[in-house]
Amino acid sequence: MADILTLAGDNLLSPIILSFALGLFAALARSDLTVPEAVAKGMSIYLLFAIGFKGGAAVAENGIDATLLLSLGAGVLLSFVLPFIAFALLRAMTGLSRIDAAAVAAHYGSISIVTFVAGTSVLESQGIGSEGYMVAVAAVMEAPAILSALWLVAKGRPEAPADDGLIREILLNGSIVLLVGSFFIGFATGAEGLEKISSFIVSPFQGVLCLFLLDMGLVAGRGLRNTRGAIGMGSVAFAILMPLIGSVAGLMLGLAIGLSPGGVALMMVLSASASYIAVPAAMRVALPEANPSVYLTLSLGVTFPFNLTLGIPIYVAIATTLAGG
Amino acid sequence: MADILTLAGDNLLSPIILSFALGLFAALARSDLTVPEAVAKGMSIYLLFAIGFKGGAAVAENGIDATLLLSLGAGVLLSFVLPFIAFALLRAMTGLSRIDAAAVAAHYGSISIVTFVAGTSVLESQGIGSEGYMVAVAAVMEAPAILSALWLVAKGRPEAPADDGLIREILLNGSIVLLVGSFFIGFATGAEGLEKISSFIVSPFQGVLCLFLLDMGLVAGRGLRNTRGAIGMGSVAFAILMPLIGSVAGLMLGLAIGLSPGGVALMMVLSASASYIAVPAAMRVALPEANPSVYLTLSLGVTFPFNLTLGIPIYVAIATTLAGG
Amino acid sequence: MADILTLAGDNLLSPIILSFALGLFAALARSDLTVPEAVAKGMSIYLLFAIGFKGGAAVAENGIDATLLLSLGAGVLLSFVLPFIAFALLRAMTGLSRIDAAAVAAHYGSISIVTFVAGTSVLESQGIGSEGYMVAVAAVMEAPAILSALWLVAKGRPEAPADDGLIREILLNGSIVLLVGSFFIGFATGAEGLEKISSFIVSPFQGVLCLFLLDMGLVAGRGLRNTRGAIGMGSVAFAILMPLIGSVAGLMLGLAIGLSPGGVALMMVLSASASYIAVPAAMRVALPEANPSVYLTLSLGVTFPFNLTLGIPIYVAIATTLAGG
Amino acid sequence: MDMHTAKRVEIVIEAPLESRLTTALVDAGVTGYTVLPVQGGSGRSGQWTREGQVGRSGMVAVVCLIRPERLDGLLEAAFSVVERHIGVVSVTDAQVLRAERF
Amino acid sequence: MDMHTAKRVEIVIEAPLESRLTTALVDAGVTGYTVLPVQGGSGRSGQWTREGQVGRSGMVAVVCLIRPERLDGLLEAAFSVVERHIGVVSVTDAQVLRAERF
Amino acid sequence: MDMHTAKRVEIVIEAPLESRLTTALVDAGVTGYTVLPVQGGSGRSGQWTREGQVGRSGMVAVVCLIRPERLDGLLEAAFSVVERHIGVVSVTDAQVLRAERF
Ligand SMILES: Nc1ncnc2c1ncn2[C@@H]1O[C@H](COP(=O)(O)O)[C@@H](O)[C@H]1O
Ligand SMILES: Nc1ncnc2c1ncn2[C@@H]1O[C@H](COP(=O)(O)O)[C@@H](O)[C@H]1O
Ligand SMILES: Nc1ncnc2c1ncn2[C@@H]1O[C@H](COP(=O)(O)O)[C@@H](O)[C@H]1O
Ligand code: NA
Ligand code: NA
Ligand code: NA
Repeated sequence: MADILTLAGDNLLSPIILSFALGLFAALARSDLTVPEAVAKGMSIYLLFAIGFKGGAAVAENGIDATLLLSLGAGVLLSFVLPFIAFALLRAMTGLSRIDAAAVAAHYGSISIVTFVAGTSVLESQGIGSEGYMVAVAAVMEAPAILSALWLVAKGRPEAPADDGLIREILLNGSIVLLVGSFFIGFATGAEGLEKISSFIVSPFQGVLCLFLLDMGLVAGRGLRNTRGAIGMGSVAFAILMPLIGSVAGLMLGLAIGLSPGGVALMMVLSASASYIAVPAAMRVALPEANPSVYLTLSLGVTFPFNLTLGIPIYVAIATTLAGG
Repeated sequence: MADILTLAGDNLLSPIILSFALGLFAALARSDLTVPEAVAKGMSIYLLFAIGFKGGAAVAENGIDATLLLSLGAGVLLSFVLPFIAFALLRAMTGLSRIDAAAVAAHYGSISIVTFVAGTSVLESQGIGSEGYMVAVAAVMEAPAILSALWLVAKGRPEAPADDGLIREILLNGSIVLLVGSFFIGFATGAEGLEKISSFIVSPFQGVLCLFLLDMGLVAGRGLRNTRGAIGMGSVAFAILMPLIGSVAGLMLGLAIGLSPGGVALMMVLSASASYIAVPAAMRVALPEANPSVYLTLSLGVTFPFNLTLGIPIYVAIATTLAGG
Repeated sequence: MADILTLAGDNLLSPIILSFALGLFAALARSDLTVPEAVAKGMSIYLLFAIGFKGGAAVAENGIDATLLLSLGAGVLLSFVLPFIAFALLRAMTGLSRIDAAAVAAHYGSISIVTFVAGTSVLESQGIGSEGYMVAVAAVMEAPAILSALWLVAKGRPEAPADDGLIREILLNGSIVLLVGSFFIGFATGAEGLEKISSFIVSPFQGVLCLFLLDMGLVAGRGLRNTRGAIGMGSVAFAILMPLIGSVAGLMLGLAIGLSPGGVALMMVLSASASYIAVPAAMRVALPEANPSVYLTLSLGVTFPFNLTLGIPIYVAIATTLAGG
Repeated sequence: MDMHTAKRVEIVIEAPLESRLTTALVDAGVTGYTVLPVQGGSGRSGQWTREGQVGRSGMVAVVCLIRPERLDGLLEAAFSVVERHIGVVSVTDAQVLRAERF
Repeated sequence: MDMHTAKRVEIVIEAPLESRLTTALVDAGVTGYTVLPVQGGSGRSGQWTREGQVGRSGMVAVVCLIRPERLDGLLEAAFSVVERHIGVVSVTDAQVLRAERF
Repeated sequence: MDMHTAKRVEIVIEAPLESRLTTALVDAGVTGYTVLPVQGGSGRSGQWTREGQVGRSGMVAVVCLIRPERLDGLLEAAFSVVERHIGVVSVTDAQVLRAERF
């Protein structure tokens, strides 16, 4: 417990968290500070490329672990199943419509890659190793949750939205392609490749992450300002409860598979995190009737900061305790 | 004297100055070389974040100096007072209207953060230390000058422009928020935080500054090309005289406060520099009748290059001589 | 031969090539992965500045070589002459109109700076040195080919397109100005200047190149998708034959001048490469009747990947063999 | 100058639907369109801005010049995509140069 | 398709005034607007471009579709902001789909 | 509000020709214009997008509000530049505030 508190305290004073807080403050105070869209997209490309590449290079270095396939399977399973839990909770705890609840559920089954990155940063800063392929697990967890959400909606209404381009679009989503692609590049070029570009993807990584989180704080703050009032207390409670439930699911599967303590922590982080990039765009196409300010506020405005500040230290502490640190 | 010349010579051959000159040349020669707006804004975010963070980390490292508050007070004072001097000079030396003169005066009371950065670079390259909190002084000097200018105009006409959003907008201006915010982040995370992201905000800093100055050269050159003729010799003389006067004011206050030689030099640089980002936008809102090509040409087209090439070496030489190097 | 194969194999597994392949795959699979225009332009500014600066600093370091002027002359000559060879080949091998053939020919006389950069990377990774001023040769080779193409067209029709702004526009093209300008900055500031900004322009260079090639793969893939069918087999054959012919021309002149093996290899790479940035824009102004999808597909969709994967290893192997490695 | 009567249709639609809209337009026989970026806006579903966004969010404006007789086909195609989504469709009378292009 | 008469108002205004304009529009009962980025331009106050700019400079274009009867209110609101500033206001007749949205 | 009749001319032209067009417009007595970025489009010469482009590619839209009597001069100037190039010119009737500015 004391451990968790120290960890959370340390975490709160990291440049990353403070940058997010600065962005949040600036947006709520209606400062005109903004990061251009192109710069934000450029940073996200950088982060995805770097994290994928490093994961792939780590796998190339350490060899393919016996648990790799199991982990991928666990990820897919979690992404498929978590939306059902989220949906049931939402229907019980909030007054959200079936469609809104399904859309929110999709976000919580899917993952937030920045939360994942923040998790790896905390692990690194504590010298806890983790499986390089967890980044591949992150990638396979992005999409299945969307299908679960569509299924939840289809169950409720006769005419299913038969948009055949959608599935392809989801699977070939830019962030998935970039993450998986750079994972393979890192895997193919290995330590030698990593060395060539490490002063680009390793050394400045934490700094870029700060600016990216500054931007995320700005976007989250603007969202909170524009939707103030639209979100009930039940929804906010859900957005804090659900990551905890997700993390427990991730914990159990991670332990069952036999991941390292760091790997278990990351599996918890992934399960606890909620998407705010890929899934929202898919929802606009697939479930246009769902209210974007509900799912964006919950995922980016509540769950993301919760995970960033308290969630991750909790997950890491639990994982290292239970998986034997 | 020989010192100043060597210093100015060295300075002129630095990659930073030459990059500015390249941009200026390209724009005047009507090359189609351009830096995208998003990239320019991205670089300015990077520079503000880096300079603020490093300042804050330096203060965390060296402890809060007794002169910190005095310096902030001196900065506010200079920013309030310099516009009055500038205004009187402008009315005497040029044919500018009351409103144009007030708008120009606001620019010269406020500061140019890039000039400040160039000043710190020169100090660093000569191994002269300075107070980390000078970046906070820079931040507090941005806004007061605008109020002085509004007061100068209001004095001249009965109906004051009562735009209540304006003051908030000026104080929560993006660059102020980012500079102050990252200063606090640097202060809170200290040397440890700095170490985490120093390969992002320290090592590549000079290089980013080069590209940013390339862009400033392009913008300044385009401005000069479009306003050729609109600016009289009196105005140009003002744009060279005023920074010298400002620097003397900064020198006296800096010496009075007891800043280190580097700190005195930076106080001179801040007083001598003229804004070309925050103040122009505020002037468009507050004094729309003022002609932007006048204040932009003087501040970005004349004073900025003057400070960059000759001004800074002069200020540094004087400061190190008088404050005991 | 075995050498070439190993080299080509190594090359194919470099992060740079794999990044290009990833972009190509993503675009052909119709993923929505995109790099914002501003970010792509920002990266190209970075690459041009870095390569120019490093070239200039190398020349400052090693002194001006006796062959410098000869190399520049050879570059200009190649750029003027290669379009005529290309034009004759195109008229013989393809059914392209006179104007389309001339437009394509301009691209093959001019150069691709990214191919040049990839060539220097391969040399570096094998520890083969080269003349720093080859980047200046690259710069002087950009424009002359455009004039040859205009001449080829003018010969075929009475009324020449008399656009007096065009020549100025071509010579003051942004990429030429930036490359030449940063070359001079690097030359003027020398090793000292390079040291100041090397953690910006040297260390992260390979990494930025990866992301830039990712983008080039995306653009090339989108181009291929949109023009599928418009390009005949004859044109594709030309786009592979022409770089080989160009490289032989570069080889002969490089050997005649007495360049180092690395220098000869780069002269081959330059001659073999085809422009896809500066020349297309000039063609839109000068030869609007020429079909852009023909020249872009051949240069960016066929010749660029060919050089990147097979061409460069071949040229390097030949150069090191014949110029005595 | 020889001008020809045309309709200028401007469709502001959510960015994730852009490709569906343009496909529908092309299927409806539209020979050309121009996509303008949109920086922000406001409507019944609230206020938004593109600043700092990473995903495919916000709206785009698709502008289409067509012969008047093709208007109905275009509007039906556009409506089939916009129907369930937020977005605005407006039509203005216009004159175009070089009608052979439409 | 069922179309409804509307006015398309296009206001090109200095970027630092964007939020003042949109606030004034909303106060005047406008239910929606779209902001388009502007890349450059020229007028009595000279030529400008957004390239390389760091501050909040240049202009933006605010496009507003409204019922004809609301035009006067909108124009007055717009004029109150544009009055002292550089900027251009133009109005075109238009037809819109889904008038229930305006 | 006092409105004045005007023409709104919109010229979509290849980006490398932008400066030639605006020079021609100014020579033809146009007192102002606004350049809007274009993100992509489609026409007889195929589909294109600005995404990831490095060179001066794609199109821009130049919007020009003028007094009706100046339309012919403007169109001739525009046509002289657009003639050999791809691009679209359209004209709409409009009303403007503050006609003294045109
Ligand atoms: N009356 C209008 N005029 C111009 N654009 C509008 C209007 N109403 C809505 N929009 C645009 O369409 C988007 C979605 O509108 P809505 O469906 O009302 O939320 C807004 O964010 C605006 O960009
Ligand atoms: N006649 C016009 N047509 C279109 N845009 C214009 C016109 N006049 C001015 N503008 C735009 O409004 C800005 C300011 O105009 P001005 O106040 O005349 O300097 C210009 O830079 C253009 O972007
Ligand atoms: N009918 C149209 N409506 C709107 N924009 C068009 C139209 N036709 C062409 N364009 C624009 O003009 C560009 C060139 O057209 P084209 O010359 O037909 O290839 C296209 O890429 C579009 O951006
Ligand atoms: Na999750
Ligand atoms: Na000052
Ligand atoms: Na060539």
